[in-house]
Amino acid sequence: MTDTANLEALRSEVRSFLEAEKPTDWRDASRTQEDFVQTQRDWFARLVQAGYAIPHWPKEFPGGGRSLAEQKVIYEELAKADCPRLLLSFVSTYHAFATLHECASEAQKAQYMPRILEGETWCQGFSEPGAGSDLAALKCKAVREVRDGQEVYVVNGQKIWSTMAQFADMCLLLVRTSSEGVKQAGITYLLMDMKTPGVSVSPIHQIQGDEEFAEIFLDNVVIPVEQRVGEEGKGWAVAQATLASERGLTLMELSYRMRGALSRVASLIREHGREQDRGVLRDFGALVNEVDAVCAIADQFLDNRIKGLERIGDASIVKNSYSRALRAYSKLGVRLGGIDEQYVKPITFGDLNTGNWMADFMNSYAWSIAGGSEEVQRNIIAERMLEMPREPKNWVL
Amino acid sequence: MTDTANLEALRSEVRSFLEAEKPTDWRDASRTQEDFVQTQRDWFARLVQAGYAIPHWPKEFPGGGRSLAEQKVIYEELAKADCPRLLLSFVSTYHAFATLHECASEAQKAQYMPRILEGETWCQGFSEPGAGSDLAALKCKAVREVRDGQEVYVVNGQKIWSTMAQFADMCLLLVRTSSEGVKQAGITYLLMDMKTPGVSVSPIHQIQGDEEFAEIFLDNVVIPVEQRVGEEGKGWAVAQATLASERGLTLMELSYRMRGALSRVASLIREHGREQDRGVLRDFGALVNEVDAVCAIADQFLDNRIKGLERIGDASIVKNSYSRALRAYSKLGVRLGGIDEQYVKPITFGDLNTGNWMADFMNSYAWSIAGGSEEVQRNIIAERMLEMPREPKNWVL
Amino acid sequence: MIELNELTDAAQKAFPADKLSPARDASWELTAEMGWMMVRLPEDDGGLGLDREASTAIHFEMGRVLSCAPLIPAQLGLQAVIASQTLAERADWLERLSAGEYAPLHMLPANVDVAADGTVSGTVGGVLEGDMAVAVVAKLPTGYALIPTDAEGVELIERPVWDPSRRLFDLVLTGYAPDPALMLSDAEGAAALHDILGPEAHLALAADCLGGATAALALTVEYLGMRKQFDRPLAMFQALKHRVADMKIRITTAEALLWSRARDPQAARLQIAGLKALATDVYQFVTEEMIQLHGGIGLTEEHQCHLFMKRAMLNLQLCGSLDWLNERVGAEALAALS
Amino acid sequence: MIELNELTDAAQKAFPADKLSPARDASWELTAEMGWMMVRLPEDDGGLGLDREASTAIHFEMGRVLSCAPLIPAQLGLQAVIASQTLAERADWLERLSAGEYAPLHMLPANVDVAADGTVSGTVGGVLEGDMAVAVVAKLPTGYALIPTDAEGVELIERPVWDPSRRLFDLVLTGYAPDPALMLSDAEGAAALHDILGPEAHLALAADCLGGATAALALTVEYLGMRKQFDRPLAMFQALKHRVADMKIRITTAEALLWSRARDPQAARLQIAGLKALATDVYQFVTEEMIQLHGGIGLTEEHQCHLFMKRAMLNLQLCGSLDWLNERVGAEALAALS
Repeated sequence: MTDTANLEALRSEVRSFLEAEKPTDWRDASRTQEDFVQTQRDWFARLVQAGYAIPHWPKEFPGGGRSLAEQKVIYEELAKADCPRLLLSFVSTYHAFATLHECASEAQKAQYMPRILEGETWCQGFSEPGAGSDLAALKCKAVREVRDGQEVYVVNGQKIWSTMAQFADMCLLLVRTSSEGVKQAGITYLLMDMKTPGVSVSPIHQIQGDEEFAEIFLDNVVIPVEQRVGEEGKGWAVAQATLASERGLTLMELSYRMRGALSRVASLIREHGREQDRGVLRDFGALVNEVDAVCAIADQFLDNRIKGLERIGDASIVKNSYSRALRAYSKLGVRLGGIDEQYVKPITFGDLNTGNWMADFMNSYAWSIAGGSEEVQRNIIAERMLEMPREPKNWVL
Repeated sequence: MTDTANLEALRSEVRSFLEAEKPTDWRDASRTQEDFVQTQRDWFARLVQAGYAIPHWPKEFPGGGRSLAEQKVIYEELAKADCPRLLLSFVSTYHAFATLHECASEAQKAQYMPRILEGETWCQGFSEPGAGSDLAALKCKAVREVRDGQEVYVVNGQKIWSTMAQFADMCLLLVRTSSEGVKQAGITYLLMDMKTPGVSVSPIHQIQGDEEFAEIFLDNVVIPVEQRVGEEGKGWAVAQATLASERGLTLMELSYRMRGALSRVASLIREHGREQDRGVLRDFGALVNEVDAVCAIADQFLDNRIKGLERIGDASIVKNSYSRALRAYSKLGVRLGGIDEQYVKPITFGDLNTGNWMADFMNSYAWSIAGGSEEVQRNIIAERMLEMPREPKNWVL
Repeated sequence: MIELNELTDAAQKAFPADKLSPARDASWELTAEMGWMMVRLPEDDGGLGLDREASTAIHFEMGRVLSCAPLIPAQLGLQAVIASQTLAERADWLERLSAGEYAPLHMLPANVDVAADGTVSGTVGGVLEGDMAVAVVAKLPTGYALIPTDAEGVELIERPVWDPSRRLFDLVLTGYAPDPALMLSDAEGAAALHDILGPEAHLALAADCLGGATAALALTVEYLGMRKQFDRPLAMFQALKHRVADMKIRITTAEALLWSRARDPQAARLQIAGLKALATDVYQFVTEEMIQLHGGIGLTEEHQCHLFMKRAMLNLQLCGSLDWLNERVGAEALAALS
Repeated sequence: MIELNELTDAAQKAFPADKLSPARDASWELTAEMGWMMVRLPEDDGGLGLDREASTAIHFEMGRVLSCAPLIPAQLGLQAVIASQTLAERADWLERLSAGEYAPLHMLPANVDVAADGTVSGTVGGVLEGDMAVAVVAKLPTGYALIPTDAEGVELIERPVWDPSRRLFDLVLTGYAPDPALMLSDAEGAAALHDILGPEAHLALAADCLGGATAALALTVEYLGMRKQFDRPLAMFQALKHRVADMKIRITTAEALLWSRARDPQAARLQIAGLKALATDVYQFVTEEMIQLHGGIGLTEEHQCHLFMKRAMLNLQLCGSLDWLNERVGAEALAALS
C-alpha cells in the first residue's frame, strides 16, 4: 500500500472506533474537577486499549510506533469527533515519556513507562514563582546528603504552574544543585514521587473557575540519588528533551477543534437575531478566515516536522496565531452574547471552546501567557527567524 | 467685563469677520502648489489686516498681546469656519517669532519681525537625513573663517523635512561648529537668507502628491557671524525655544477641523447606500466618539497650558490621539469609498481631511511620523510620565 | 461651595487605593456617612445641590477602588424621585433615600406586560445589590414606578455574575398591582424621565470605567517595575513600555471627554452615550492588557487583575452595550450631518 | 513534470528582488518567453497542464517584485477561453493568447444594458493594462464575451489609479453588437464560468498580496537593521522588533492558507474568497507598518514603501472588497453551520 492509502486506512479505522466509542456526554460530566479527572481517566484507558493513546511511543508498546503522519491522522479525527482532549495524561505520555525514553537509565524506563499506560499520571515541576519565562533562573534548592546510608537530595523550594499536579503520582522536577557559573549550569533533573513526605500541592484558582494548575511546595523532601536523570548539574539538557517532546500535534488538534466550534458562534448569531447584521456577518466571516488560516499553519508546521524541515521560530508563529484566533473567537462570543454571558454558567473543566464565552475568553489568555508568552515568542521570531539583533546581556538598570 | 464675557465678545467679533471675509473656494483654488501658496499669502495678509494672524505676539504688534485663552477662541472659530490653515506662515509666525523674540539680538528682532507681517516666510533647517528623531545627531558643518575681512561661517551639509522651504525667504538653521563633547554641544544657531549663493532647495515628492516639505542643500554657504542667534555652540538651547513655540493650538484646531469633516464620512455612507449597514453605523459611531475625545483632550491640554499646569508628556498624548483618530477617520473613508477611492482625484495641497480619502489616509502618516514619531512619543509617555526606566545610554550593539 | 478636589480627597481617604473592593455593607454605610447621596439632591430639597461633575468625581473614585457599594444605581434611583412630578410622598422618600435607604434604578431592560386589570408581570433586569433594596425604580409600560421589594407579587432573584464586586438581581413581578401613590411618572412622562436618567447612568458608568482603568494602569506600571525577568525589571522592555504608553494615551483621552461632558450641562443625550461606549471600550482594552502584562499571576484568582476585567466586561453591558450605543451614535450622527 | 521550485527559481532569476516594478512591456515579453501563459493551459491544448499551485507560485513571485505585467488578468482571460464551450475559434485563440496576445478578464463589476436589438451599452470596469489588450473577456448579461478592443462601439478609457504599478481602464461600450462567434458562454453558462474564474482570481490576487507582503517585510527588516537612531540600529529597539514579528506571524499564517487552498482542488468558492479577504487584509496591515517603521523616508515618492501600500489598497478592491467578501463568507458559514 502507498503511504496515502495507509493513512486513509488508519483514518477509517479511527473513525469507526470513534463512532462506536466516543463519549458524547463528557462536557456535562466535567462540571467539577473531580468528575473531569474521572472522565479523563476513563477515556485514556479506552484509548490505550484501542491503541490510540500513545502513537508516538516506540512500537514495542501496544499502539506505539506510529509515524508523525499517522499521529496527525489520529489527532485530527479525535478533534473532529469532538472527543475530550487527553489533558490529564498529557504530561505523562509526552513529557515524562520523552524524558525517560531519551535520557533515563534502563532501570528508570522499566520502572515507570509501563505504569504510565496503567494510568499513572505525571506533572512537571519546572516553573517557579520568580522565574516565569526565564526558566533557567530557578531557585528550588537540592542539597546532596547521606541519610540512613543512602545518598539523597534534600529539596526545598516551590514550583508553580504545574498542570494538574494535584492529581499527579509523579513529578519531573528541576532543582538547583549549584549556584556557580551560568544559571543553566547547576540545574539537576529528578523524578519525584508525589507521595514523598514534605511534598504538598495547592491548586491554583484560575480566574475562569478552572483549576488546571497547581503550586507544589517542597519542604525538606528527600529524593534518592537514583531518581536523578542524567548527571548532576546537567539537568538543563534533559529539560530540553522534556520541553521538545510535544510541539505541533496539540496546536493542530486545538485549531481543528476551534474550527468545529465555529458552529457555536453561528448558533449565537441566530439566538440573538443578528443574522441580518452585516457588521456581524463580516466579523464572523473574518473569524472563519482566521481560523482556517490557523488550521493551515498548524498543518503546515506538522508537515514540515514530518519532513524534517522545521525551523526555529516556526512553533512560535503557530502558537501566536492560535492564541490570536482563540482570542478573537471568544471575544466575538462574549460580545454577541451580551448580558447573557455576564451571568455565571457552569464551566467545563479542561476545555477551551465550550460556549461559556466568558470562561473561554479568560481561558484564552492561558495561550498567550503560558508556555512562553506571546512577548517571548515575538522575541524569538524577531531575533532568530528575522535575525534582528538580540538585546545585549549586559543591559541592566 | 469678566474674562468669559471678554472671550465671548472676541468670539462674536471673529465670527462676524469670518462670515464676511472667509474664503470659500480655497480648496478648489489649491489644486497646485503654486495656487496653494497664493491662497495662503492672500489669507495671511487678510488676517494680519484684521488682527487675527499673530494673536500670540506682543501687544506692540497690531493684533498681538492676546492671552492663550483668546488665541484659542480665534483658532476655534477659524477651524469651525473651515478656513485655510495658515500653513505657509506657520514657521514664520511661531518658530521664527519665538526664536527672535526670546533669543535674538535687538538688531535681529528689528530687522526680521516686521518683515514677517509683510509676508516674508521662514523655514526651519533642523532635521537631517541621518538624524530623524535624534535631532542632536545633526552633522551639517559650519567652519568659522574670515572672508573679505568679515567673520563668517561657511556651511556645508544637507537639511530635510523643511516645511515649504521651496517658498521660504529665510531659514532657521542649526549647524555643527564643533564635534567635541556631547552631541548637543557644538551646535550653533544661524539665520540664513535663502537667496545666499550655495543654497539650493529641492521639494520632496510625497506619496500622496503633496510637496509640503523640501530638502535644503548647503554648498559652501557663507553666513555672516552677525546672523548667529545666541553664542557659538549654544544653539541647542535656542532650538528648544523654537521647538516650544507652538504646542497645543494646532492640534486643537486640527481636531475641531476633523470633527467638522465627519460630515464627509456621513456623505460617503449615504452615497454608497450603507445607511442601513449596522456595522458601518457602529464604526461611524465609534469614530464620532473618538474624534469627540480628541477634541476634548486637545481642549484640556490648552486649558492646562493657560493655567500653567502642563506636564511633560501631555503634548505626546494629544499628538498620538490625534494621529490615531485621523488614521481611523481616513481609513474608514478609504474603506467605505471602495474602488472610487483608488482612482486618483485632484488633491488639495496642505489640507488633511479633504474627502480625497487615499490622499488623506497617506497624509495621516505625516502625523504619526513627523515632529517626533509615535514611537518616540510612547517612550516619552512611558519614561517621563509613568516613570518607567529609560534605556541605558551604554546599550549599543 | 464644596470644591471638586475636596470631594476627591475625601473619597480617596475614605476608600484608599490599596484596598480594592472593600466590603459592601460597610462601604455603603460609609457612603451614606460621607453624604454622597446628598451631593446631587437640590438645595431646596435639603441637599448640596452639586452638579454632574461632583457625582462624576465620586463615581470615578469608586471605580478606582472597584467599590462594591451600589452608589450608581442608588443615585439614579434618587434622581428619578427628584425628577418625579407625580410621587405622592416625594419629600419623605427623598429624606429616606438621602439618609441611606436603597432604592436603585435597574440597569438592564425590563420585560413586563400589563394585564387588563392593571397588574404587572414580568422581569425587570439589572437590579444591583437587590438584597439591600427597600424598593426598585422600574420602568414599566405605564411609567416609572417605585416598587417596594416586600410588596405582594414582587420577588428578587439573584443572577450570579462573573464580576465579584457586584450582585445582580432580577425583579420578578407576578401580578403585581402598582401602587398609584408610588408612580414616578405616567407613561407619557416616562420618556422625559428616561432622557434625564439615561445620560446620568452613562456618565456614572463612564466614570466608573475610567476610574477603574486608571487604577489598572497604575497597578500594571507598579508590577512591571517590580517584576524581574532575564535579570532586569519588565519595565525596561521597550515593547512593554509602548503598550503601557498606549494604555495611558487611551485612558487620558477618554478621561478628557468624561470631564468635558460632565461639565457641559448642554451635552446631548447621545454625546454622553458615546462617552459611555468609549469608556467601556477603553476599560476592556486596559484590563486585557493588564492581564497579559501581568503574565501568569494575572490568571489567578488571588491576584486583583481579574476583578478589573470582570467589572469592565459587566460595565460594557449595563445600560446599553457597546454595539448598541455605537450604532445609535452612528445613526444619529448620520441623520444630523445631512 | 516541472517542479514548483524550478518555477519559483526561474521567476526569481528573471525578476530579481532588487528591481521593483520592472518596466511593463519588457516584463510582459519576458513573461511570455518564460512560457507562463502555458502553465495552466491543458496538455491537450498544447500547454503544460500544471495546476493552481504552479500559477499561484508565479503570481506570488510577481507580487514580490510588484510586477507591472498583467499576468493575472491575462491568465484569467485565458482560462475563460479554455473553459469556454461555445467559442468558435477556441484553438486559434488559445494559440494566440498563450503566445502573448493579451485578452484580460476585467476585475471590477460591469454595468451594461442590452438593447432590444441585442447591442450592448455601458461600462465594463477594471480592465488592467487595457492599452495592451487585443480583446477583453467581459461578463455581459448575455454571457461571457470576448470583445475585440478595435471593434465598433468599443472604447477603452483610462482611469488613473494611485497604484503606479498598474494602469486601469474602463471598457466603454456604446451600442456594441457582440459577435456570436466570440461568445464564451451563454447567459446560463455564465454562472458556471464565473464559478471557475472567481476562485482563480481570488487565489491569484491572494498570491500577489502575500508575495508583496513578504517583500515588504524583508525590506523593512533590512531598513531597520541599517538605519541608526540614538546611536544604535532601529532593529535593536524591542518595540519595533515586536511589530516586525507580528508582520511575520500574520504573513506566514496567511501564506499557509494560500498554499493549502492552492493545493486543494476541492476548496470551495467561498473558502478561496475568504483567503483573498485575509490576504488583502494582511497586505494592508503590513504595508501600513512598513510605512510607519520607515519613518519619514517612507512618505517620499522616491522610496519604494508607497508602491507596496498603493498596490495593497488596490488589491483590496479588485474582485470584491474586504467588506463584501467577509460578509459573504460569514453569511455562507452561518447558513452552513445550521
